Amino acid sequence: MFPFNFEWMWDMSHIVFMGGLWYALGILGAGMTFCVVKAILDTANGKGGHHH
Amino acid sequence: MDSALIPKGVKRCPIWQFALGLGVVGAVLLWGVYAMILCWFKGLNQTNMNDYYGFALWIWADLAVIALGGGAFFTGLLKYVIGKDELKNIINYAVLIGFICYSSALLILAIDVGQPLRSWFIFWHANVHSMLTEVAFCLSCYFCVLTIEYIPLILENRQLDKVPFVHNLSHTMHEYMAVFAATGAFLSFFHQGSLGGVAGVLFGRPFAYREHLFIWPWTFFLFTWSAAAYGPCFTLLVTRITEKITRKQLVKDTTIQLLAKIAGWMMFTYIIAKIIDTVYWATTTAPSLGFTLKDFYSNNPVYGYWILFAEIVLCGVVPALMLITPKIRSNRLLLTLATILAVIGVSLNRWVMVLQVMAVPVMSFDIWAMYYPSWQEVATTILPVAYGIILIMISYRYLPIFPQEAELNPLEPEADMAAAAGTEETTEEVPEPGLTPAEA
Amino acid sequence: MKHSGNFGKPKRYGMVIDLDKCTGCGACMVACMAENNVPFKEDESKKLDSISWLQVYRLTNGKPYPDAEVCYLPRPCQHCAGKHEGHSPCVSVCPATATDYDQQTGIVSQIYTRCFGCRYCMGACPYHARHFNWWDPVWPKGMEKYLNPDVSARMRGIVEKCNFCFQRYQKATEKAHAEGRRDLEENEYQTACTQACPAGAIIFGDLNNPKHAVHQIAKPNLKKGGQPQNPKAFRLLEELETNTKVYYLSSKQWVQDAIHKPHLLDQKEAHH
Amino acid sequence: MKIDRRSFLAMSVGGAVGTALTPLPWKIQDDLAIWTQMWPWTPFPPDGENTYVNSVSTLCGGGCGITVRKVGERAVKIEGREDYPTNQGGICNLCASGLQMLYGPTRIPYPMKRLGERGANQWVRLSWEEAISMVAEQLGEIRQAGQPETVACLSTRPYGSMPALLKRFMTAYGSPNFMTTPSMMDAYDMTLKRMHGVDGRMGFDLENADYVLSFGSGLIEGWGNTVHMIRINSKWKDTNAVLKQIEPRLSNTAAKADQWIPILPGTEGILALGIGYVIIKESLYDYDFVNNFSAGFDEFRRAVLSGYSPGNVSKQTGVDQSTIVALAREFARARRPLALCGRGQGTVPGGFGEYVAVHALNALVGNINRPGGAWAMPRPEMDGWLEPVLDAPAEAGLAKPRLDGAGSAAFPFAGQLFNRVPVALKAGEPYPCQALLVYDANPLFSMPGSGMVREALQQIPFILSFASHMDETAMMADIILPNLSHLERWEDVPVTEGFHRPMLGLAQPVVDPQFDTLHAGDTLLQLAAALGGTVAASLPWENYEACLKEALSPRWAELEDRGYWIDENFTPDDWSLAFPTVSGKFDFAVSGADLKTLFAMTAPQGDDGSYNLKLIPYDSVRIANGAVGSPPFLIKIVSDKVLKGKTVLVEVNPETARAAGFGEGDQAVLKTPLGDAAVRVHLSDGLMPGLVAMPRGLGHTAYDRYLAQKGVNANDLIGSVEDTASGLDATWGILASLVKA
Repeated sequence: MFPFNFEWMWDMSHIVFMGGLWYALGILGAGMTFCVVKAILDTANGKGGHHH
Repeated sequence: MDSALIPKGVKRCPIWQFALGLGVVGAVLLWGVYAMILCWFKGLNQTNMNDYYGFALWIWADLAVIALGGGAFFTGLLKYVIGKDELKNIINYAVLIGFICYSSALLILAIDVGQPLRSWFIFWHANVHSMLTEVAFCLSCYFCVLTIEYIPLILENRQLDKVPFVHNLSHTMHEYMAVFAATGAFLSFFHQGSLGGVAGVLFGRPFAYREHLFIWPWTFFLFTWSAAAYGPCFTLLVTRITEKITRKQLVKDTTIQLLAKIAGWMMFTYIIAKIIDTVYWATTTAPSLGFTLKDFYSNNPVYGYWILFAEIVLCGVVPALMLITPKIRSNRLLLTLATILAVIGVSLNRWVMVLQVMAVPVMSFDIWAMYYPSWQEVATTILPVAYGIILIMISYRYLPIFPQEAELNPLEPEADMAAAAGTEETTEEVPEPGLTPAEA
Repeated sequence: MKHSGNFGKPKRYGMVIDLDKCTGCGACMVACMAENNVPFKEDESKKLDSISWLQVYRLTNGKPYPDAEVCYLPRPCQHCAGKHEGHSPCVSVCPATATDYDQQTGIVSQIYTRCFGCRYCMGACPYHARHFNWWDPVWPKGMEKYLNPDVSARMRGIVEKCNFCFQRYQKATEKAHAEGRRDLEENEYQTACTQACPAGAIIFGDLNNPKHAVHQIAKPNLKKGGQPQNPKAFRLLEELETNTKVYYLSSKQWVQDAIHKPHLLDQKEAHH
Repeated sequence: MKIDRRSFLAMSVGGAVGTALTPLPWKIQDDLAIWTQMWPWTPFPPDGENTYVNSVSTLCGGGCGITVRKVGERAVKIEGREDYPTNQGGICNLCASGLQMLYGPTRIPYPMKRLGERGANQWVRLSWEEAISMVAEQLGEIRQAGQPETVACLSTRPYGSMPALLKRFMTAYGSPNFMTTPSMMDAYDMTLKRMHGVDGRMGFDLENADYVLSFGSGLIEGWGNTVHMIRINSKWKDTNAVLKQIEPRLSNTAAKADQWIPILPGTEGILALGIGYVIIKESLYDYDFVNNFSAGFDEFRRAVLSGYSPGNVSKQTGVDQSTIVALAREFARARRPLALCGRGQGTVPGGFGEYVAVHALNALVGNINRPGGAWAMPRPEMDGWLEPVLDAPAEAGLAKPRLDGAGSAAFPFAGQLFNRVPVALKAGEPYPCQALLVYDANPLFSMPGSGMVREALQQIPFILSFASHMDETAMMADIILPNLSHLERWEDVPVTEGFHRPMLGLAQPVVDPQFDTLHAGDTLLQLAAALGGTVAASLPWENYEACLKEALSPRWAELEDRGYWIDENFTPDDWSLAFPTVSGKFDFAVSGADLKTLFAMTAPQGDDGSYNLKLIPYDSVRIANGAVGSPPFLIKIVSDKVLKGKTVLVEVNPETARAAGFGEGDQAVLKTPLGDAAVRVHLSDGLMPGLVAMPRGLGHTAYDRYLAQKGVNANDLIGSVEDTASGLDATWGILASLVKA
């Protein structure tokens, strides 16, 4: 999974396959972080809070 | 009692009725949980699997629910990426069904492996050449996507939505959902495919083996294609069942017809591909490996040519033709019949690609191995069904799953009053139209 | 696919099993179980959950009395090399790299502590050479004393299989190393079944080594995926291009037919 | 309240997220995985220094050389000794499972005395001193009462120092009743005595035979020395020697043979005579041998020609006339033809007439004492011992007739006939048996007519067992003085059954005694000492080892050094010297026997017309059926077409099964005059119609859960049938029927 695992080889299959995995995980992670941060900022700016 | 949690403008059954329903399904769930605990603590000797049937009922259930859950990624793809905006009216439910299917699949896998506590080795010590690794990676990533898609729906619960941060979070997530949905479609393409690849790469099993395109056997593409075709049928079928149970129309016919039409054409093209695949396999692939078609369908008590006919013609060609024919499609009863056939068809296909693969003898002096599941296997397979029903019950009751429900089922004034009276703290609340997922 | 150190030229250990000589006595199975700490349980008559790395099949010619004929066929793991060295049906599918094709010896081995029991390899193997530990292995009190320390006892929930007694290869190479030798003699590394067979029906050695009996008898054509050039020799499921390392000899035509043409045998009788 | 709930929720969510971000869950995950890799309930065999100890395995009758790998004090693997003359590295499945016997849960851990009913398997532990004095007291009383002959002793093997020591003990004690469990060697001994005039044992130079007619001998299934025989079979494949197997069932031997000749059970001797008929009629016999070195040929010729024409024989045996003629011609024209009998593993002797008929074929072609032929061999002797000392009570006891009638006027040529003991005890003739010593034998399980054996054992007031495992007979004992296991003890192991060289192996302790057990030889010496007098004087050795060394003194050094002794250069006597009969020649007339009666078939038991099938037992190489029960590994390799769950499958020809309404795997009740048993049917094209075949060695009531209560003991369903001509057990199947369960 990581280059320090002993199964790891710097060959095409690992690069493509693991690249795909980390790419997908990256998008999901970054996307969620972005959403959370934006929501925090929006809340701080007083958006969406009708009841408080 | 719980009316404060119930979405605005819709009617739900009394809480006792709801609780009773939960109790009945919950009992089934507990039975499944008991079987699951037996499997975990006593081991897989609780099943009727054996060295010939290393893959059995569970793996079939796994493949089947993932195919059926394919409605989520394909509807998402259609709506967010291709831009079929009409589907906003069913996307929530498609996501929920997908979420249930995928979480069930993961749970089944956790029971199925002999050493669940080591199951993370599939990530840690991944063999990138294995189709199963690809399945595991894409499956778990896509499950994250489904969770991301499901979260805003939860956050829209009337009470949660009052929290400004929650409100903002669900709002933002809706706004950028296309990014997640696109990633999900990409992941789904690969894991549906690699599930097909699981069987197709088995060059030691001529019944399963298929020629390759690049690194993928044909079953890779057939599985993705069939999930995209048959998955929406399951979404439609479950929607229909929900409508029957709640005795209300929940989604407008235009949405249903659109999805049914798309599914029909997907199925039609898929089944042509499947027929070509089958013919090529029967006439070229299998003979090159020393087998004739007869070897796969004779000398045993169950698997005959009937299964080919049932899968491809009866539950493939027939529902495809039904769905692409507007006249038939627009008849509610026939539409339901077509979706039922389709669901059987794809389940049968997954059965064949798991169970029959295990049953066919390969060495000339070997035997056809027959198998029937133990009660523990049946119970753990029903467990996700019970869990799914419960999740649908709760979600339907407390979350705005169907954007068109209120419009299609206007509340009678008294009922509306009664509903409103029960929740004085919500009376001043003004529903914000922008929050419904459909318009986000 | 790791390499077990740089020790001499790469080898392809394999077997030749003479079916004319095999009497079906089962000493090979017992020797294998004794060498490899294979467990046993109260009822072993359900052969599909009975762990036996080496299975002796009983083939019949399907003819009625008095023309019935019987041939025994011992089936260890076939140690497939696949289309290209290392592309065994099982090794290629294991998601957790828990089964391994050793490029130095051609032996397919199983890493018990790595396997998490998904059983994909079992589905992939057309020879049914792989067995799952459906139960925790239990030895009656006292019997655990005979367990071989060179082979770890397996735990429930994982797959195991024949590995040509790899521990013996390791011991032999260690000894050779210590003595400053680079190569093993043919008799230095033999599997437990080969050693035990009273009929001398199993021959084991390096298929790459022209001096070894297995090479001389099977005459593998290394350019054609190891196909035997001895007309009496054949391999199981040659058409699948599994490129196995276990060759069989039989002088009986019906045996050769029965192996090659599945649809010829309608009345199958598989004994384990 | 609301705030509280909210902050509680927030704290929970926050806490969960916070924990997930720490390494803790990952660490737990990792620890759990590591835990599964070393579960405390999975054994972890400790390593240690590797050593190898050579010995001889006595579990099966073969007496193969073994080398046992030890790790520290533990024996971990038994392998065949590559430099051992008989097995040359090979090993049989039973001996390879030997460590399961050594360490197994069925070992008898200490001396014990029966508590409660016989067979109830309830015991009290005794100290060795107590136990030996109790037995000595019992035996002393009987001797004191002047009835030493009423004590009998049963041992499995006839040869070696342990049987010799037991026999010596019995002699000194004053009993003529030392017996061994019956086997084909009894019949061959008798054949040798009556046709060659030799008091010795039969050997076969199988390696050099080029045409073998086997009358039902399971040559590769445990007949003779299992591993040696399988090696020879392989050699036959290399040299293109021919094997013709004559038996009703397609056994493994038949499957490996060049031709399987199915024959109606019980008519094998008739076929041999039919073959003899053709050889004589066509004058294909060896003129030199028959004319110059044999006597009684005319009588034999007359007997054969009078009733055994191929036509007649074909009718009786079910073998085609043409096959009979072809067999005769091939046999007579082969360079080194050899005819053999001893059914299956030879554990039931069979009728004497059959042995005579078959051995006469060897004589007809002159393949006696020649390469590739049948050889008269000397018996292994204990040459280092002095004669036992006898007092008056001993002399008186020894003068009494034997319980089994061997050596009496009725059976003058028989050495021992344990099969007759149950009948004799039932009749109370010639006298009751007051005590039985059982060494390394399990007659209650292994002898046909086990019901009768049980009755006989019930009649004996005192049974002493030396068993090291709790078998059926040991469970019937009053006192058990457990022997060391085969890997804990010294023992000389003469290689006998059919082997054509004088040979002796030496078993030596591989591991220290695992339990509080004692070498049966030492026990016997202590018993003798406790009895005192001439018994003690006849067994004067300090311990068994000393006694063994003395017995083998001329060969001891070689034995200790190599682990075996063999006379590689042994050649049998030349024809002119080979036959110490009255005529000095080979005796076709069998020392004046009435050949017509001798060759008559012994009818199977229970012929009352209500049975339409015949049950035949068969010996499987994968099931131990003698004194030792199958260890777990053996039961594990038994086919599921033989044993399924706890039910045995009987083989039935598909045609016969169909006629009786049975399909594959159907449940049925197998009925014989001796009892019923629940079985399943397995359709087999390898069995003559009209027969039901059942493996021997299943249906144990003793031993552990891996073996006990699985299948049926064929000996419960098949009675012992006495051969009137010899007293030998001629049992070969029984009438039976199969009915729906």
